[in-house]
Amino acid sequence: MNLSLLILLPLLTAVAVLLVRNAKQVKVAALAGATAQFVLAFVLLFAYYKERATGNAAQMLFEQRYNWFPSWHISFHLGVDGISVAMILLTAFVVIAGVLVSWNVTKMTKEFYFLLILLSLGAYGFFISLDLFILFFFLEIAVIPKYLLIGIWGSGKKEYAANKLALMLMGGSALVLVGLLGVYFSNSAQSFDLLQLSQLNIPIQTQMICFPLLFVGFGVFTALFPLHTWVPDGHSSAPTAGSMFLAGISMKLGGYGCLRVATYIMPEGAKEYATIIIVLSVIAILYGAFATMMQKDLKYINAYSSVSHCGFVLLGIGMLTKTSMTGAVMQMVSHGLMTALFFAVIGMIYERTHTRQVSEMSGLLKRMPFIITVLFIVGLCSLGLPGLSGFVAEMTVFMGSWQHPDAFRRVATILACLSIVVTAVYILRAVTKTAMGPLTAGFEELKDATWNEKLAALILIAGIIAIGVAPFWLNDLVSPGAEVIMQKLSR
Amino acid sequence: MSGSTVIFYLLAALTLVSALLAVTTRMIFRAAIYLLFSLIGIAGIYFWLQYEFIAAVQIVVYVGGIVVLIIFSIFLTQQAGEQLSKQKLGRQLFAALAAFCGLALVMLQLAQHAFVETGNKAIEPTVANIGNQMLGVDEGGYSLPFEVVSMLLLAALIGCIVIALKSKPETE
Amino acid sequence: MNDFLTLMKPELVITGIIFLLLFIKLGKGLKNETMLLVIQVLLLLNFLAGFFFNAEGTLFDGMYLTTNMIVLQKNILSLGVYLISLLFADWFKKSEHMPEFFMLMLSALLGMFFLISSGNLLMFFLALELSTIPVAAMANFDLDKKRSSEAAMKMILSSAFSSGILLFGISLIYGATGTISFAELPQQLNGSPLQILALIFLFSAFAFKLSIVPFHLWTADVYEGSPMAVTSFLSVISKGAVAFIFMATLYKVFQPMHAIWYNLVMILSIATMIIGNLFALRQQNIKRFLAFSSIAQVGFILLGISSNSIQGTTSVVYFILIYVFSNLAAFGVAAAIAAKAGRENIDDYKGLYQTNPFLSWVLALALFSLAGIPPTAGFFGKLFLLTAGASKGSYLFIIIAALNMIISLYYYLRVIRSVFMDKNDEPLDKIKIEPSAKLGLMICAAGIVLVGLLSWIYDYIQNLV
Amino acid sequence: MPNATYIALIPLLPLAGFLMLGIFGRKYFKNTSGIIGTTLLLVSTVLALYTAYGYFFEYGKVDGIYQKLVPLKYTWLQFSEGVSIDMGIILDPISAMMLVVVTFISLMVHIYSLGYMKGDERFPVYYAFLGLFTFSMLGLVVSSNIFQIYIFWELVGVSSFLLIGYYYDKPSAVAACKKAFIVTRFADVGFLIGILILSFHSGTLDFNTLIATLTSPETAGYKSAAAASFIGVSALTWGLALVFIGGAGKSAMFPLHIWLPDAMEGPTPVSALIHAATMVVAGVFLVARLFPVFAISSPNALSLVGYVGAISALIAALIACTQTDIKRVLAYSTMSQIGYMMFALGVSKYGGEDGLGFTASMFHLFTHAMFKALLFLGAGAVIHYIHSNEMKDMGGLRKYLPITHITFLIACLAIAGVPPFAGFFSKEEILLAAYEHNPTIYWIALITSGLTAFYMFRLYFNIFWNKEAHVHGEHKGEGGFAMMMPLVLLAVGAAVAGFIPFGHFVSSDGKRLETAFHLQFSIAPVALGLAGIFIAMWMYKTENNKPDKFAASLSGLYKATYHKFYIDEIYTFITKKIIFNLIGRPAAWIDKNIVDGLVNATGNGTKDISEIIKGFQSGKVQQYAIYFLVSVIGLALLFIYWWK
Amino acid sequence: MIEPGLYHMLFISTTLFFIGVYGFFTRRNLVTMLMSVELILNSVNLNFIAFNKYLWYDKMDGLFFTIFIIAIAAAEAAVAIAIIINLYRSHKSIDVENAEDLKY
Repeated sequence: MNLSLLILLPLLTAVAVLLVRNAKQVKVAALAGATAQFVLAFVLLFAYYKERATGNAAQMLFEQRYNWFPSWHISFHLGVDGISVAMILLTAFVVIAGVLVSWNVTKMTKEFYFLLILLSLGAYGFFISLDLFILFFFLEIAVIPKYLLIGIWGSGKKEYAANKLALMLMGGSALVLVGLLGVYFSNSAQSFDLLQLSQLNIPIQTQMICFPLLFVGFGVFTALFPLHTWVPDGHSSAPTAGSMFLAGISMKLGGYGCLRVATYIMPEGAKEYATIIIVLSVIAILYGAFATMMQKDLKYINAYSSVSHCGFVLLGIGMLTKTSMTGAVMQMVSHGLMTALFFAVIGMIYERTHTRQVSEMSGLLKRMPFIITVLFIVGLCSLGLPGLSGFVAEMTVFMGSWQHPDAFRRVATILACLSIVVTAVYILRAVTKTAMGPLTAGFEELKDATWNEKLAALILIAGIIAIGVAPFWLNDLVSPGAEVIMQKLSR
Repeated sequence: MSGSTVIFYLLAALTLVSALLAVTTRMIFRAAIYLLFSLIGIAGIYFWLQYEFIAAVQIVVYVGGIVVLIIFSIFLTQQAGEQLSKQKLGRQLFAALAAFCGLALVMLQLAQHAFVETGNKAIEPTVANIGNQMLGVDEGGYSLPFEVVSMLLLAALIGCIVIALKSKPETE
Repeated sequence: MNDFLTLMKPELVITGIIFLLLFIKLGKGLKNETMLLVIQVLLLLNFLAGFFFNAEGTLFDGMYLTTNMIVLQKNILSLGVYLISLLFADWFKKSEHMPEFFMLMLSALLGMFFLISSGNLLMFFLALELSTIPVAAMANFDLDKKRSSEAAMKMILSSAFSSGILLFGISLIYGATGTISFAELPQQLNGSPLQILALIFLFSAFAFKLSIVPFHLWTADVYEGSPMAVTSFLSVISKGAVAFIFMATLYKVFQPMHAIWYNLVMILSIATMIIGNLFALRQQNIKRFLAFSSIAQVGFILLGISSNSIQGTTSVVYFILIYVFSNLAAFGVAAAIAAKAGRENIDDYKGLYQTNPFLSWVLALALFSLAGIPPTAGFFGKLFLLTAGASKGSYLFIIIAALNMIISLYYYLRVIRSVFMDKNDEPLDKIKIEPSAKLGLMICAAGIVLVGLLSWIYDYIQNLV
Repeated sequence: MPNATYIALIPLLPLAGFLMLGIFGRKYFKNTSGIIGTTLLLVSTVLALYTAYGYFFEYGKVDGIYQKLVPLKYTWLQFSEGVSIDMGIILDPISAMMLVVVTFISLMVHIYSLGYMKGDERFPVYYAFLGLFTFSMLGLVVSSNIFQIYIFWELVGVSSFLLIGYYYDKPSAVAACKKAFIVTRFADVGFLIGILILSFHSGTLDFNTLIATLTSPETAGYKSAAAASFIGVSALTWGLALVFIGGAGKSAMFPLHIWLPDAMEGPTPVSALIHAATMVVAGVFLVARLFPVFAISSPNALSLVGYVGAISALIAALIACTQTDIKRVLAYSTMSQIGYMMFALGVSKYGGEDGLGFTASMFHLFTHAMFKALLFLGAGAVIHYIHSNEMKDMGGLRKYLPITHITFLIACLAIAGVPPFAGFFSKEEILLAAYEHNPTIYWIALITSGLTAFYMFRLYFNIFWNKEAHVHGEHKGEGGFAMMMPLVLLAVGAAVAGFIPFGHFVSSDGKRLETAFHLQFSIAPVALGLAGIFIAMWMYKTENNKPDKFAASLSGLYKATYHKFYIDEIYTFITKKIIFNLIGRPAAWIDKNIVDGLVNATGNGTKDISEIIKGFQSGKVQQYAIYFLVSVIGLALLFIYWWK
Repeated sequence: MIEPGLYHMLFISTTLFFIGVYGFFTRRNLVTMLMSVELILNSVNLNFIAFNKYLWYDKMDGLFFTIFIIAIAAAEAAVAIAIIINLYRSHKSIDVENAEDLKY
């Protein structure tokens, strides 16, 4: 398996999108690219299994390395472990679904798809980079497309939201950059290479400075309290596919970075700051949930709930146990799929009703059973129903968190557990109000989902259920990666 | 106290006082004349220092060239008798303060610095020496700067011609 | 004599072109279009000539020196000038004094070549003046525009004042050390207070030319008032040249006072970024906007310079190469719009994408590159500057610098927003771009994309240091 | 060992039904979905009976003790060494019993619904949901792993939610389903934390291992669980108490019962299945599942179970006396009966004769399932006929609904504890167990038992006697074979189930438990029951004003019970005033104004600074020069004097 | 009175320099500002000559510097005056404060 393909394919797709003539061809090209990438992600998964089955116990598989800027010791170093594979699968799912739900975009179609593909390129690259420089490179590549997607195709306070998003994310990546530079200069090898860095012991003084920089920097991406405020505005202003990509992929970049970069190469720093991380993530979980409860706009509801859900990712990382970190990754995958689906559904509803205010909709189940069923599924997934992915991830985080016998972490875990009630409250309020009750006047003629929407939803649901019903494969994929981090931590 | 000392002090006084007047008088033409005196005073100091060549250049270029240029430009742009508009007092005070602080700082540093001098044999700044070195291409030769300055003068010439010679008057 | 020809080849070629133009002008003269074409070809040849028959060595008793690095720097400047001749074709064609303009510009370029190659303070000073005075005259080339003459006035007076300060500093150095030769100065410098004072006087002149805060105040006014070609020459070529010599001076001549100038550079670098960014935030005029943004860029260049290392030199040269492409692209687009629509206001760019996608994309690329967004080259350039600066290990400065990137992003995005997002009922018409300007923009765009991704360029530069 | 495959089929068949009908029902099985669902469940039921038979009579017993067999175990999610969620099947007396109960009642409801739900436009969806519920409930009862039970616990909750909200365009149904879900969810958090505590100390999630660890004092897990304490209570007790909270939520124990009466908004067969016979006893089942741990290691937690059960039994009975919606009366009666089961567990001990409470509880669970399902289905028939839930719209229906009438009467007698109906035997054992171990609870139980008889017959008389029926419109009679057959079958069950020697099969330690019949002991409850019945007959048999007078004479108490002791209002206060207004609103406000405000302030502040400093760029070239000089001087001073 | 020496020269030149600076700061007329610049350049010239005379008399660096400065001054003055004249044409004034359109 040649990992460069994962980058080349989106690149080719992007070029193809630029070159073809009309909107129809653009869509077809984008869909073809996304599908190919989807297939590729599965090829990667099975190649990974096969490689592991043959007894290859290397930490990273399919490594590739090209010297890029030798004078800075920067190499184009790619490789995957289970965690990366999981994230790539997630990306592939969200991308293909995003491409599908955007079928009706008529305004500047070519540009729209180009940016979508570019964004996915950034994500793919990010997840397979083993060199922190190119990791950062891909991280930043993924920012501007978001800005444009929101700014051009968004709705509401789109310019404000786009600006806020771009600036906060760039602020986060600026902190990441400083942290990376600190790490770079602290090691004698002056290396950006993740594997090399993981072998070194970075001085504790450096860790004390660079860990928070990296963690907060990546944390901004994944809605670390109190730097989460771009999330609600950004998500709710973005076009459907934009929200899907934002919440489904982009927020995961941060979580992945927190885990793979910050925690992995600076475990002592992580230990030192664990308390703060836990406090912040518990605040994010509860506070996000309570804030969600007060929202009236479906997109805001999902956006705030993303804050809450991503809190679990950070909690899992902050708890620093193998199980909790596995849970964090699972939560990323799960939340990615779920929230993408949620946004997709909201988009479908909005396209038909032209409102996202919960109070202005009621009884939609009658007119669009498919869409509302999907809404139910995603809502149930969000509130952690077993059989769907959210449950598995959250429980893994809880179980992992509980492995610490100290009272502080216990209390934190209990508080986090309490959020599942609040989640139930807001999800049910939103879903039941929208779906059930008497049908709002004027909505009698609404149509149910079209083929592309159905396909998109089904793909994501398949992912959600695949994790929810059979979490072991994901667990087996992810936990060796977490194990490696734990080993480094306990060394 | 020798006569040359007296002359020096006189020259210094002439230079500084007329410089000060040049920047304070409100009659523009007088300002030009005070500038002229100040430049002549400096030329005098060069003479006093026995740098006759420089003194001559000073007289020729400055007095004969630049000041004349300035006076021409005054004539071109202003009635000679017109009083100059006054600067705001605040600005004047602030400028004076800034200039004085600068003066104090620089003077203090100069006074505190122990200058060393070379022990080598002195070169007489005769015209012959200067000329040889000015156009020399080997060690210590200044022909390259000379050429650079010539290019600069050419460029300045072109620039002046384009800017100051308006070929077509505006038709409006 | 052969030495003389090869070592001074760049200057000789430029001089040759100047005189050629002078003769053409003094002779029958040519039609503007033809003349421009001739000039473009000549400048291209000049640029290409820069790659051949190069040598390292000194001339005139060390007054003139050249190395492969210096040759590269000159090539970068030549490239910039060539691009300017392409990008502003529209304005050139209309200009009555086009040959004179190029004569002046080439004189200034000649000054810059001498500046980079200068081996003592006298040559340095003369070259600096040669690179300044013609530009002041050029700034006045929009003869019937009030703003143009105001800009020229501000430039000539400010630079005269700055020259005065510079000369006073040089005289103090001369008094304190007895030499004006770069080769001999380091042995004489010991960091005494007077030398520090002299250094700061000298530094202020560099700072003035580079638009380092707080010596930057002339920049925006002059940029705004001058013709676009002059603005871009000032902001790209002139700045690049001074940055090169500034770096060389600090690294070679003032190395004994490194501890002092490091702090100086650091403080001013931060100040420059912050002030440049804060001012750029609220600009409406695209030229003024680019002026302040280029001030902020200088802050980053200073960060690279502060590293006092091979990496620092490399990253500065690399960045300036990128900066040439990015900034010229931005100015080129602005000029194309200004020439056809007469608008320089950012608000006028609203809805530009609807009618002029090519210009919009080039502008977006340029601005992203200036903002340091991957995959444009600006990302690499800025990142390497930061990395070089970070090698000295001051987190605070690096964090401030990094945060400044965000402020800068904000205002670059503001332009992007105007171009791509804002609705406009009366967008600019479809603009017909001069073929040569289009060529220039395409070269710039290619440069913006490729210089970063092709890492051998960086290595090539590093091998020259 | 039994063949795991067909046991697995028992829950999987309904799941298959759910998937098939849920996905394709609308298109392909519009009319046949009921048949499909019922057939699948029939197979399940047969398999369940076969399994139970096999377990009880063939392979379950080893050396006279019923074993906890685990014929199937599949690691589903491995958390850490030893701690994993396994999907498995445990076969022990209670799960075997529950398999039968669940499949049987579910089958009855499936059949009944064929008639009851006929013509509903979402017929396939209804059967799909029923399938989902049955799957979840069956999965719950066979869970071999505490996390597995939690998983199915949640699934049961959601299917309950879906079914309560089945009439989704009715706002009250929507509110009810939400309430049911959220309240039980709240309790589930307790369950979850309890699981975390127990699993942490025992180092496992597997029931058998967990019970073994936590009941043997020499294991490290037990020691740590008993040693760790929080507010003076050991971790073990906390864990069990929290698990019980989960159970209490699902079983509608006071004070988490508020969702149950509202849940009656669902279709009546659903109420019969979920909110009477099966799901609501999940809490009892859970405590029973962990009974050894409760009984051996944490008597405190167990007595909590007992008292909560007793209080719930009493309060529910009181409230039931005043309600006028027949389904609500039944709901409160359900709550009351589950209270019985709970406190029966609470007063029990582990093993031997002292384990009578356990057996009695399970027995009551079993019999209750029969007669309560019957009651609901009967009520369903009534509602089907009269199109109202309110007592005031009913009366004198015995002539119109004869089969319903008879079966309903049997059920009433059974629940009232009149011999020889099923309820009599199970209740008798419960009272006996309570009498032996906890007199307080015994007295509460006794009073409750009288009340039970009273409100049940109040219901009975109000429906079938009292005033003359004024039936309007056309009616097709009792609803046909599909509806009547389950009634009859269940009536038979309610009548004869009491004769099963339950202790032989189900006991706390798996050994055979002989349950003797004590005549002298049963006099009191039976007498009380009969008294209740007669009072009810006296008050409600014919239309009169006695109830009103009676209510007036007890105005305070009557009002309080009529308003269900204002518990709903208290909840509303807590959620609306405290959660929403004191937490939610401020959180949203803080987010918008403070957190986001700071972010925006940073941006605006930058712009403001930019505006403030614009004066430096004054356009005056002389001022520029002054700044130039001042900067030079300043830097010189800085570097000459200060920053050496 | 003391025999004049290096410090006297430096005193004169420095004072002259700052007089010029003061004039540059306060004069509103562009031509007079230019005159101030000339004073500044002259003070620098004096500095070079003084250093050359009293300290570094073995070479003529200072002297040559002075010569070139004078040349530059001439060129600069020429260009400046050309610009001023042009400005006068467009602004009808050579008051520096009348040419302040470009700001902020």
